[in-house]
Amino acid sequence: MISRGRAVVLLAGFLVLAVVPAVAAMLNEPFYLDLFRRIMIFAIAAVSLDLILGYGGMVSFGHAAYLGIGAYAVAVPAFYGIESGLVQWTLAVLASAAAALVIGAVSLRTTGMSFIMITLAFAQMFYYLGISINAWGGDDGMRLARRSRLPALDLADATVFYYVVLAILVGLLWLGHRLVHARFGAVIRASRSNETRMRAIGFSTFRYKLAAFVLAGAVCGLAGALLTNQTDYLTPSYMHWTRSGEIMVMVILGGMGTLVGPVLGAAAYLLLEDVLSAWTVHWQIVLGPLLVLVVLYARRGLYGLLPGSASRDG
Amino acid sequence: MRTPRIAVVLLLIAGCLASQARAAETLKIGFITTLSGPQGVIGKHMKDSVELALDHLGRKVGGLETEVTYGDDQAKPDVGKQVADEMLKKHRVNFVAGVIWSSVLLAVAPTVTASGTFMIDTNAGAHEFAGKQCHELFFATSWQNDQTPEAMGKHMQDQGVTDVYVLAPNYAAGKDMVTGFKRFFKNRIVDEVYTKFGQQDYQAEISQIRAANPKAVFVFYPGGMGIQFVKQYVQAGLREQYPLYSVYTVDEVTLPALGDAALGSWETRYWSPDLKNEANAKYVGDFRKKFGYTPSYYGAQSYDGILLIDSAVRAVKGDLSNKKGMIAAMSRADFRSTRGKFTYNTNHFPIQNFYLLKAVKGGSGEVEMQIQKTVFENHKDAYYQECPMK
Amino acid sequence: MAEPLLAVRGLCKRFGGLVATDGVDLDVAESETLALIGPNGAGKTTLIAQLSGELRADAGLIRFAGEDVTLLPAPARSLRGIARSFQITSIFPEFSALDNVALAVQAHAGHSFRFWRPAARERGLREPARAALEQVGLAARAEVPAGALAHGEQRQLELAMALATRPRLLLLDEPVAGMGTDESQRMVQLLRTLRGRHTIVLVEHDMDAVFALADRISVMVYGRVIATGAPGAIRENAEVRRAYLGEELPVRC
Amino acid sequence: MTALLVAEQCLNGLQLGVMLFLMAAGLTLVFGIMNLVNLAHGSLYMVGAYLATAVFNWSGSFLLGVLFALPATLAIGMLVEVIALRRLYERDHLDQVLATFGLILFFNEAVAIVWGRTALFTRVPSALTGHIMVLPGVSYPAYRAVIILVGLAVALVLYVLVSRTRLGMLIRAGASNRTMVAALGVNIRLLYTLVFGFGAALAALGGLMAGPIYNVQPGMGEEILIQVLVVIVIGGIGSIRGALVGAVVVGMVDTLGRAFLKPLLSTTLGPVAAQSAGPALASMLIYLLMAAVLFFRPRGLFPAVRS
Repeated sequence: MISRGRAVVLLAGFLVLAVVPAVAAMLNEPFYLDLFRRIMIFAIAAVSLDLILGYGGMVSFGHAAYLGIGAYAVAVPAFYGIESGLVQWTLAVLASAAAALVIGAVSLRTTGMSFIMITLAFAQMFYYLGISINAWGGDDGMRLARRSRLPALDLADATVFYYVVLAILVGLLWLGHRLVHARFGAVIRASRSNETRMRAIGFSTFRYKLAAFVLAGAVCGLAGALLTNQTDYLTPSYMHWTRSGEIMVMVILGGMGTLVGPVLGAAAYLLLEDVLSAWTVHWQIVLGPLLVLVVLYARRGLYGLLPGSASRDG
Repeated sequence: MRTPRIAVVLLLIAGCLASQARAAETLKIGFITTLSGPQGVIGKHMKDSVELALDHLGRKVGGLETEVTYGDDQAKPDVGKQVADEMLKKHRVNFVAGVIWSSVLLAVAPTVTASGTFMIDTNAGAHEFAGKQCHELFFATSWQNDQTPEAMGKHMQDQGVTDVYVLAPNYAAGKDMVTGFKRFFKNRIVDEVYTKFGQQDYQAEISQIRAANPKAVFVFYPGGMGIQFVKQYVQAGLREQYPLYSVYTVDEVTLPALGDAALGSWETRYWSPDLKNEANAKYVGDFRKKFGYTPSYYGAQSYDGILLIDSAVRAVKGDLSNKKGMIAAMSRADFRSTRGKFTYNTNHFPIQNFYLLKAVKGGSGEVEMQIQKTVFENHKDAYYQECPMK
Repeated sequence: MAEPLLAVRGLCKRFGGLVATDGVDLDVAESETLALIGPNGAGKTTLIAQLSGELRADAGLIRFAGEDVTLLPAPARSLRGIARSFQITSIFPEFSALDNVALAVQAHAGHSFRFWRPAARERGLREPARAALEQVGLAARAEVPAGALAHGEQRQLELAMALATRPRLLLLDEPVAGMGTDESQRMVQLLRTLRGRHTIVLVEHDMDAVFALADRISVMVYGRVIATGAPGAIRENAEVRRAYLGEELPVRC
Repeated sequence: MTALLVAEQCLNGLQLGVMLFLMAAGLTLVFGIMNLVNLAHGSLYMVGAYLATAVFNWSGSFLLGVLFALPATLAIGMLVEVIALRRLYERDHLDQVLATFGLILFFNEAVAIVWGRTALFTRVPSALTGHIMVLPGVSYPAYRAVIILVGLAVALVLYVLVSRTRLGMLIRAGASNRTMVAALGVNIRLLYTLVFGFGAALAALGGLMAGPIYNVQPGMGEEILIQVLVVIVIGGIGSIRGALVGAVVVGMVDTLGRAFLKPLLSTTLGPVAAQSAGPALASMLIYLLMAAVLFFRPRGLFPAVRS
């Protein structure tokens, strides 16, 4: 079902990511290991957003809230001495899922601009909550003394942590591919195309869209847990609305309604940020018009530029 | 419609290949501050001061060929951490300096010191690093956050001021400031109000102040918040009724935007452009000549940071591997600091004087801060006992 | 007469000042084909929308197979066997014709919280979908994206999606609208094969189709059913002629 | 909690509401008519503030600043519409959000390059620095009273323009069925450019009124943008009346929340809990308000009818 061209692109992408640690070690440039791990972590968050944004047509402008909840789910237990990764990451997934359930239940009653704004509002509420809780560092945030402790995997070792994140990303892409083509994915995609018709043929679409919303929140919570381990630090600013904007930019820049697109978008956005800010302090004056150009001309995002990406359901 | 697409892809590839050329034995300093966004103005003050320090040292710090790499943390802790990683692992700097915000410092400093690199903190005075998390490679050329409000608290206590109305933004630094203030101010506080971080309109709070009718008002509103609060405070006619005492609110960064609205405001600091000492006169004079605006304490601290590094490298005659020697040299703080003579406490935070300043009409018709009197002589921060280093 | 499959009593729907459905009473017997005709803006489509659950009636009662479904939302009514086609074609343009119909089958084949097996490989969905396409004569166009189908083919696809849910009651909203003569004849031919196997409520302007298919005809004008009866009686009914065919109106100038 | 204080705080709430309305009007007009989500509306607010302040500081006359800033921002708005936004009308909100997000980045940096990152010096025009006795014992800054008057005047002008004039009729027709209006021979492209320019001028008016009391520095638009988006969503997107009501409601709730929430909480939760919960709750108040309104009225209080 996957066209030959796209299979090549996928394989090439995987190889590039898989070989980065070795190249970084060879060039004695450990910095690139951290940079690409950060890209992969944001790629996981972007893919989770694309599930509801690209496939489901739900324009959530508050997806960074789950990034923050996942981050807190690692840093707070660690603060109280619970350093087991299994406990923290499960808590991250469950807490974000619970939050997404509440936010989704209210937000999915609205559509269009109201949906965009209400999701943004909920994320801002979590942001202000985070700032005002002094016990957990408030706006200054909190240091993560030790990274999540996983059985047999020492995350303090940058390369081990890198491959853990790579494994999660690849697993997510594979599971995402299965999901998107299974019955559940078909309902989500069709609901985006024509919700009235879906209801007329017998689907109560609300429960499926809410399920997708919760699923996306949970996966983004996991990305939040990884992000705290990546930066060894927790800050409520992970939940600020501009962060939600950045994740949306990654999805759209990469190519909505595809699984690989957001990964490309995350890589492009973060590399551009790193490269451009090295060139000039006013790097945003380049990034701004670039985003406008992408929206106007590269309609299907960077993914649309790649060979073999003709098949829409990427 | 082909060309724009190709441009996007090429830009991406170019990004991946940018790498750093290897340099001969040079002293490499990584300076992290906020250069973009609204707070970028503070970063500019710091960057200009570092450049001036390099000029005064003939571009050779500690007698070595020097390479300063500036990093923009965008006032975000995780971006700051990534910039620090890039400096440590890619540029392999010997010193990391700068950092404005406590949240960025909390994310960056542990990684820097853990990698065996010096952290020269030229602003954020987070109490964690003065206390439990102090480190032999960590030196601050600014102050510990609480010291400045402590000085204001002491001054107002000495003046017998009472019935004070206290306002600050609802975030960690805001609460630190009020804690520090109350460490020395024991009289009656009418009310303690925390406002939304980044709030623009303070008319509601101003009406509450007028209703409470206090004897004085103490506030902490840095940057843009300070400009808005002070302007609206004066526009509401409160300046005449209730004297305004503040910390980190009326300074050389906000004065250009405040103008006459700042007249009559009281601040406390360890430094001021009119501080009488030879090093400061040279720094402020040359700064005004080169950049055309008055430097702020953000700048003075960064200038001192470079001189501190210079004194350390010179003491070990350029042997950058001799960290113990450099630590000992820096602990003596024997360089001509813009704040005059000072000594380091055991937690590598300065022990220094604090002065009362007032915003007055300067000779040039501009409003400027002038020292009125000394509040503290050789004042120590309140956390150094918690620091294991002795 | 046995209990009608569909019984509508006093149905009202108002949009601000406009009364779209003004106290409609209607009975449709099992496996009967009732045609609903009336001038544009008579409220036919609004009635269909209320029967299918897309719109909630302001007042009145709808009983289907003995159950009061007035307050049930559209999906619940579909699951109870009420299927509809839309006056303005409403399909899934990005999906292939086969996928469109397979979705209709999927809606009635258990819950869709299945995350693993590709839906395209579930024989339980594809085969009934292919059969429905076969039934409406679109088998050859199965893999074509629905958006790329001709207008007539899209109307056939709508019918296939309705049939794929194996409905007891079919609400067809102008199935031959916008079709050429031979196309509409083929569609009428197709609809004739459904008579007796499903109860059909047919909204249509094409009188040939109406008189070819309808067991009974109801005439709606300004939101009210003014007459119901056998096709011959309706054709002769004076009131219908005046309100609808307009022959009697004196021409003044 | 004297009645006088409550009255004064209500006046403050009204003033904040009117300030929010000045910006919300332009945004909801553009959104209602062209179905365009324009996040860069905050940037036009900033450009207006900068131009007016620069001319005011240079010439010494606030009026000259206003007379220069409004037409200049109108022109900039129309230019932006023709270059970037004109192709976005058919696109969904997501593309519009991303494109205008890009414009925000562009405008913030451009302003930083031209005027630097330091906040511009601004002051209240000398004629309006005084106070007026609005109520016995309640003196109110004259400049803020002028803001209220200007805001209400703009509301009146907009109401008359949109509902009483031919241009207004065209605007409303365009909002409900764009293709039909175009089919009737109206040069819809020109109408949109004009409406967008008019929206930009409204944003500029908001910006130059805010200049003297708020901060004129890069990024000032985004700080108020979020509150304004909350206003137009509560009021009902596309409706001027909704924008006015939404603005006053948000202004009141935010102001009264900041003033009286802590004292009220301390009566129930006790002073210590109120001290920590109060401020956090106050900053979340308008978001809670919006969630509540949308829960009961998913399309806002006065939803503009759209085809």
